[in-house]
Amino acid sequence: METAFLLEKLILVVVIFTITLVIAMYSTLAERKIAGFMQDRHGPDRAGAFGILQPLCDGGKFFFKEEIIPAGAHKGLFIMGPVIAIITACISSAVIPWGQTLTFGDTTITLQVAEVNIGVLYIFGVIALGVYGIMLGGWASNNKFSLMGAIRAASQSISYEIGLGLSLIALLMVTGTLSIGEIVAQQSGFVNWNIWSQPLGFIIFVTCAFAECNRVPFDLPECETELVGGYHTEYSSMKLGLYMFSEYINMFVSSALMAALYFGGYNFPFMHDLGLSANWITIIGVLVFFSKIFAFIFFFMWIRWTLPRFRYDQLMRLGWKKLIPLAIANIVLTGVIILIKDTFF
Amino acid sequence: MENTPFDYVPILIQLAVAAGFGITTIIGTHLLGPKVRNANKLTSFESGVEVIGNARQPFSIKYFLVAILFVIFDIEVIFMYPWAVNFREFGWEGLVQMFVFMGLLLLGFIYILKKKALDWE
Amino acid sequence: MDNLFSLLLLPLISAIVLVFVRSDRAKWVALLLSLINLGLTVPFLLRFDPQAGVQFEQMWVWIERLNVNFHIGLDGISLPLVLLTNGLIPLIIATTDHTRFKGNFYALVLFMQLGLLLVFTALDAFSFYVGWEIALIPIYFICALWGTGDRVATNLKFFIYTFAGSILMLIGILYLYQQTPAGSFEWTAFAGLNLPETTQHWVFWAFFLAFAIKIPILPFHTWQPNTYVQAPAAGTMLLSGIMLKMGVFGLIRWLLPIAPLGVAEYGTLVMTLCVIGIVYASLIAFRQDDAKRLIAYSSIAHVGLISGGVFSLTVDGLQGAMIQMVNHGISVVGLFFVIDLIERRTGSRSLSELGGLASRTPKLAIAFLILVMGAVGLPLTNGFIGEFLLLKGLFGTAGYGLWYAVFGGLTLILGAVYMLRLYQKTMLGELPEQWFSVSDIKSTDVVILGILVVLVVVIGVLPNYLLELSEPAINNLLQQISFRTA
Amino acid sequence: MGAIITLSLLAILLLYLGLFKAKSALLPVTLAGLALAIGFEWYGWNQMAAPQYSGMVLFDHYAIAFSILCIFIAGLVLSLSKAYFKAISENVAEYYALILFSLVGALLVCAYHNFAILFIGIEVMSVALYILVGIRKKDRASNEAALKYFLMGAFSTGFLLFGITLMYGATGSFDLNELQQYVRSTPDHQISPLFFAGILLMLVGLCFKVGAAPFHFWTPDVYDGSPILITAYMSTVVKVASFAGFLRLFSMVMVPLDGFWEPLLLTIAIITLFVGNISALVQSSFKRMLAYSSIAHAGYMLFAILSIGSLSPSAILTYGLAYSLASVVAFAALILVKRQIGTDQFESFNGLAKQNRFLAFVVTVAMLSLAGIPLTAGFIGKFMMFGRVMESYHTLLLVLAAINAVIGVCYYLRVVVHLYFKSVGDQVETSAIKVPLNFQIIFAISILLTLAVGVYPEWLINLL
Amino acid sequence: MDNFITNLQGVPLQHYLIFCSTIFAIGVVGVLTRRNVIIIMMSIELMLNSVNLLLAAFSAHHGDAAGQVFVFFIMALAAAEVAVGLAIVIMVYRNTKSLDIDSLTKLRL
Repeated sequence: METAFLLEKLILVVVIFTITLVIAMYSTLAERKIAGFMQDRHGPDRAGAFGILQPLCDGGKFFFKEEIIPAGAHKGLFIMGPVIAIITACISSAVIPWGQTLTFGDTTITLQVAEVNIGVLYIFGVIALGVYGIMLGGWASNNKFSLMGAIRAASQSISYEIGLGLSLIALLMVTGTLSIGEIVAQQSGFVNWNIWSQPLGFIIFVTCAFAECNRVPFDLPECETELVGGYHTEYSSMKLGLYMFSEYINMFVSSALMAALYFGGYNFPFMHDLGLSANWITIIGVLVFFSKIFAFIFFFMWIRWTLPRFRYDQLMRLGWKKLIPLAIANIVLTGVIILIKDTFF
Repeated sequence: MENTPFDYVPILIQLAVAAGFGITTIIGTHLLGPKVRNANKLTSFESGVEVIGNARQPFSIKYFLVAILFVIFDIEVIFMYPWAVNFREFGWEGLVQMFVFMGLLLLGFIYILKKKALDWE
Repeated sequence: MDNLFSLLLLPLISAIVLVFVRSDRAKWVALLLSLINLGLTVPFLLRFDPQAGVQFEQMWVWIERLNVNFHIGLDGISLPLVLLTNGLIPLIIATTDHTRFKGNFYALVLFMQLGLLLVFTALDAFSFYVGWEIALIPIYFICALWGTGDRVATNLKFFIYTFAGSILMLIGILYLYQQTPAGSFEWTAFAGLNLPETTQHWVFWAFFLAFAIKIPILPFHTWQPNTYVQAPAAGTMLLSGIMLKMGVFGLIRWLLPIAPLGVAEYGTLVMTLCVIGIVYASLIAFRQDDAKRLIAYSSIAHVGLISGGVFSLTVDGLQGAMIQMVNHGISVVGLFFVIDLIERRTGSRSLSELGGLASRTPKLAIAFLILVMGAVGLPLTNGFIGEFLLLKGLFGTAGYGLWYAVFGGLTLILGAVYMLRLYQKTMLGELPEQWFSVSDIKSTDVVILGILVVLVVVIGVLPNYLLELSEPAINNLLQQISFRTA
Repeated sequence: MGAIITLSLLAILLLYLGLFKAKSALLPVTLAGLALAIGFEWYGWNQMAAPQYSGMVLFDHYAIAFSILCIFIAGLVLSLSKAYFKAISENVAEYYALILFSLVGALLVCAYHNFAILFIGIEVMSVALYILVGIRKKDRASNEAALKYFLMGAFSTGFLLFGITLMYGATGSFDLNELQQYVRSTPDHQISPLFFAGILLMLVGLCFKVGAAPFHFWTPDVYDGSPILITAYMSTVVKVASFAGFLRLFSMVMVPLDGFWEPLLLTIAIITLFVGNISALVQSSFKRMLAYSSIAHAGYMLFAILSIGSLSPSAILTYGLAYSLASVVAFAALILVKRQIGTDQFESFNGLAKQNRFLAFVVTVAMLSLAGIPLTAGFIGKFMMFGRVMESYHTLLLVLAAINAVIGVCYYLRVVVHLYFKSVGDQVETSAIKVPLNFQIIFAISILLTLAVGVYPEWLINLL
Repeated sequence: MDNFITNLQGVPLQHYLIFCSTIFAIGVVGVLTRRNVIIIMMSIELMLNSVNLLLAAFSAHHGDAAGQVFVFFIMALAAAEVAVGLAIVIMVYRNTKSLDIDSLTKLRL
């Protein structure tokens, strides 16, 4: 039984991992395509139809480039940086429920890698680890730009982590559980989506998620106009690739989280009224979930070409002076409203 | 839902897969890529200018301050998690208690702001 | 007027008052206050009934949880010493130079008087210990602040010695406190303890060391000569006239009743020490050039004899010790005063430099002669009766009584030798040229010396009054001891 | 609890007063707050004492008495600080606030009934002090002291925590009552070895905190390097509170196991006495002498824990009060003298008696109290400690303690010698040292209280 | 595989005890032997975290939540302590340009 269970999980992990990688790869293409669309140009279109093979070419190029480790760098840490970045990016998706259960005869397959009851804490913990990859890489490079970028990245991500945590607390007050599976399960249908009860929390969460992913307008750690390449200035070949990958995976996971926590995850309107079998509902649910994720990824890219980058002091001011008080206000508001509802209605 | 250590094993699997991917690619590029090294290539990049001094210099104390504040606030946030999950059971009394806690936190926060610990000039 | 506490309170109030008297009149204020205190003592003396044991008792609870009481009272043993204290303090104050000492000096003297009186009247070990310690602080300051020479080191040694002794005593007191059935610091409770023999041995040493250092008995005397010499005259008088009686008093009041078996065990050793001390100090005194140091050593010899009398455990010995304590106080204060007067006039205490002063200072010479006679113990002076009783007591000691008496008797001879040498070297012989202009003592000094001389003679002629005061108490004590040792 | 809440809020209020530049209001507000806190404690005196807040704290007479003592001493220290803090840093409000935070920790330590509160109290007390010790940012001695204090403090916390954890492992509770139940109801040989290991580790941790040898080595450096007033605070309030906590643990829980820890504590006490006194004897700096003497006093205070009985609490209270008053006076005098002469060597006290009789007298009384001379509070404290030891017949310890008392007298008298018998050197102008009014008041209060307790200690001893 | 899982679920208390004690001991040795202030601080953290782990283990063993609550307290105060400690270390570094504990010799013992 246990062996079968583990085998099943292994398969699931590999599938999800592959999907994650593919999405990350094609996000790069999407980014350029969307950029082109926004700026009224084509974007990459040579490799395959509409540049569909472009990500594969990029990937291949990463593999065949010379890897350079600067003489002054700390070799071990220099290599460890990107590996840690990719690991933390990849494992955070373990607790996300991709869908409900699939039943084949006797076997029931849960489309979630790990059903732990502290999923939110797990996510929170893994996100906090993300800063190590960047910090190690930046410090090990022994380059002023890298160090600067790494410090900025670290300080930015920890600043916004507080806002992130506080916004999640309001969500937890609504849901009453730390398990993401349960949180999603509670949002069945359409009116139960958490976004309706936590609009402010969602805005805070999104903002913080942008910052955690170092996405524009919060891409100060690698802003090319100031810091060349930021923390990965000295990186080349696949090590650079891993950093890139981890960023896009982070974006993917953040989108998944937003969709799962606030937009009902695999739930879609009228899902139980269509008279479909459970397996079909699950399959449609997975598709719905991924479309929500793609929508958020698009949103990420859309923002990139809409908002200009913040200055560092603006970034810090936003994080500490706006988001944290706002998040606390959100907690207070949520608490009072819920209790009034519970007491009087 | 009772959790057992066993529920965490899949996470280990995922960890193993991710680590395997990272390490494999690194080794792969190491084997595949060309190796034409010279001293110039191995110096750190400073926009083509001569490298001056060590990169690992003391940097602004503000970053450090942010880190310390993070450590403290993050711990306070951790305190709120168990409360938030069970917040309905605690009811109004629990709410007031947590508000007192947050009030104190907020007082500290305002103090920090007033002290200009978070102002970047 | 039998409120014994008022006797203690007055010096305290006086001391506080005097701190704030900054002018030259401080001496007179102090003298007046101490005379009042002496006056207050008289009623006690008149109403005292020697047969009635402890009288004028007063007791307040001090620290209830620890069973500490403030318990004072007078009996035949303490009354003579209270008299001595209250009698000598005004005299000592009168001898001082009012231009040299300010209010704080007299405050210290009177504060010390408080400590001394507490020691002599205390019937509770805690009160006793407190008195014992607080007598030490003022004398330390008196000696160190107004002393001469290497006073800091000397007085430190003095302080440390006595403090170490008293800490040992504190341990002994605490031990006895634990032993008493109800946990009490009362003297009666301590005296009523029937400790096992080995315990008594330990207790004996704990107490004996404290007293021996204060007295001082031979191996513990090293602090004494320098302290005496370097202290100001008044300080020396306080130290030798009253303070060392604290030790002897402690022996009689506390050590004998508490650890009779210890006394029985080590009495011989102590007696031997005393006797050696007598001979040793006398011989050294004989070789001194400094008059003050000479008297300091003579003091060791005298108190050696007194302690010997105490440890003889005979009525005569103890009675002798009692009366000799008073006598020694009077004599030694007189002698130190004389030396001080000489020094004030000539600026020197050196026997080799002085001489022939009698021709210039006849009044001083007469007083000095009588005092020396008293100290030597000629018949019809106070010293005679004391030394006679002490030697008789020594002679009567069980065991080596004869030897003690023989060697103790050497005091008389040796004492006569060095005292007369002192007198001769200062007053007689040729007057060196530089002392031609020396004047005789003034009328106030005459009065003081007069009182002392009168006392020397009166006690010498009529010692019975004093002896009767303490006799019943001593008898009682000895009975107790013999009962307990039997 | 009222007092603890008052003080916490007071500290925050002070921070904000500092923000809004109301510096002149700091001291009055602080003192008013302290008075209010004492009022709360006072009010609690006649209340029924039962463990409160889920058994976390217990405000019995023991806790209240020590709390009042701590607040009172802190008030004395703070009253001295008016000009002093301004001279060393611009963040005056933070000083007050940090000292008050530390005081809150001290009160928690006095009143804990659960290891959680003990731990929190100790930490709150210490963390605030780490900052205070290093408050002179440019001064290397201050830096060093802060670092050492921090490292040693955190290190000892580790031991304390491991001890707590092991005891928890053995009993399944942090509550003193339950631990007591466990120790009493379990036969000796069945008590878990974890528990004994826990006692051992807690003993180490607590000895670190109170500065008992051989865990004392941080004390002199830290006391020496800190600003004088902080040293005064550390050596009084912190020490008293730590001992209150120490005693509460041992008297409530450990008594039946005294066969196990008594020999250890006995050894620690003896080593502490000798190390403290002998080192104090050879110091040339007054401040360092006080530091070592504080180690020695810790040794004396251990006596009360060594022979726990019904009198132990009042013994520690009395000793703590006496020692604190004398220390405050000594450090305050050092501040004045150092301001004038510029060094904290013994020599700076030279001839003080001629310049300022009052100051010299005050210091003398303080020294006599520290030395344990009758009619001062120090004597009563020492007497009670000696009495405690005698009650359990550690006669050898008592004899050693007597030797130490004598050594102690040597170095305390040395101060007196410098005050009265040494003449002022040529290098210093002989202008009289001025004693500001607040110093005068504090001196007067401390000395009067020292003498009052010395003459009539009944009320103090009957408190507990 | 089954064996592995039962083992994972049923780790005896002694193992936690030995494990945590070892970590604690490593921490203590680290504090006593290392010269770099930062490493000493890390050793101290090691000590505290071994305590946390052990508390959690005991808490599970006794079925009593108090142990875990205590862990929270320890974490919070350890954070405060580290914050202050690091500030002190930086202050010292600015003045001495060294993190070696042996270079702190202004105050002699």
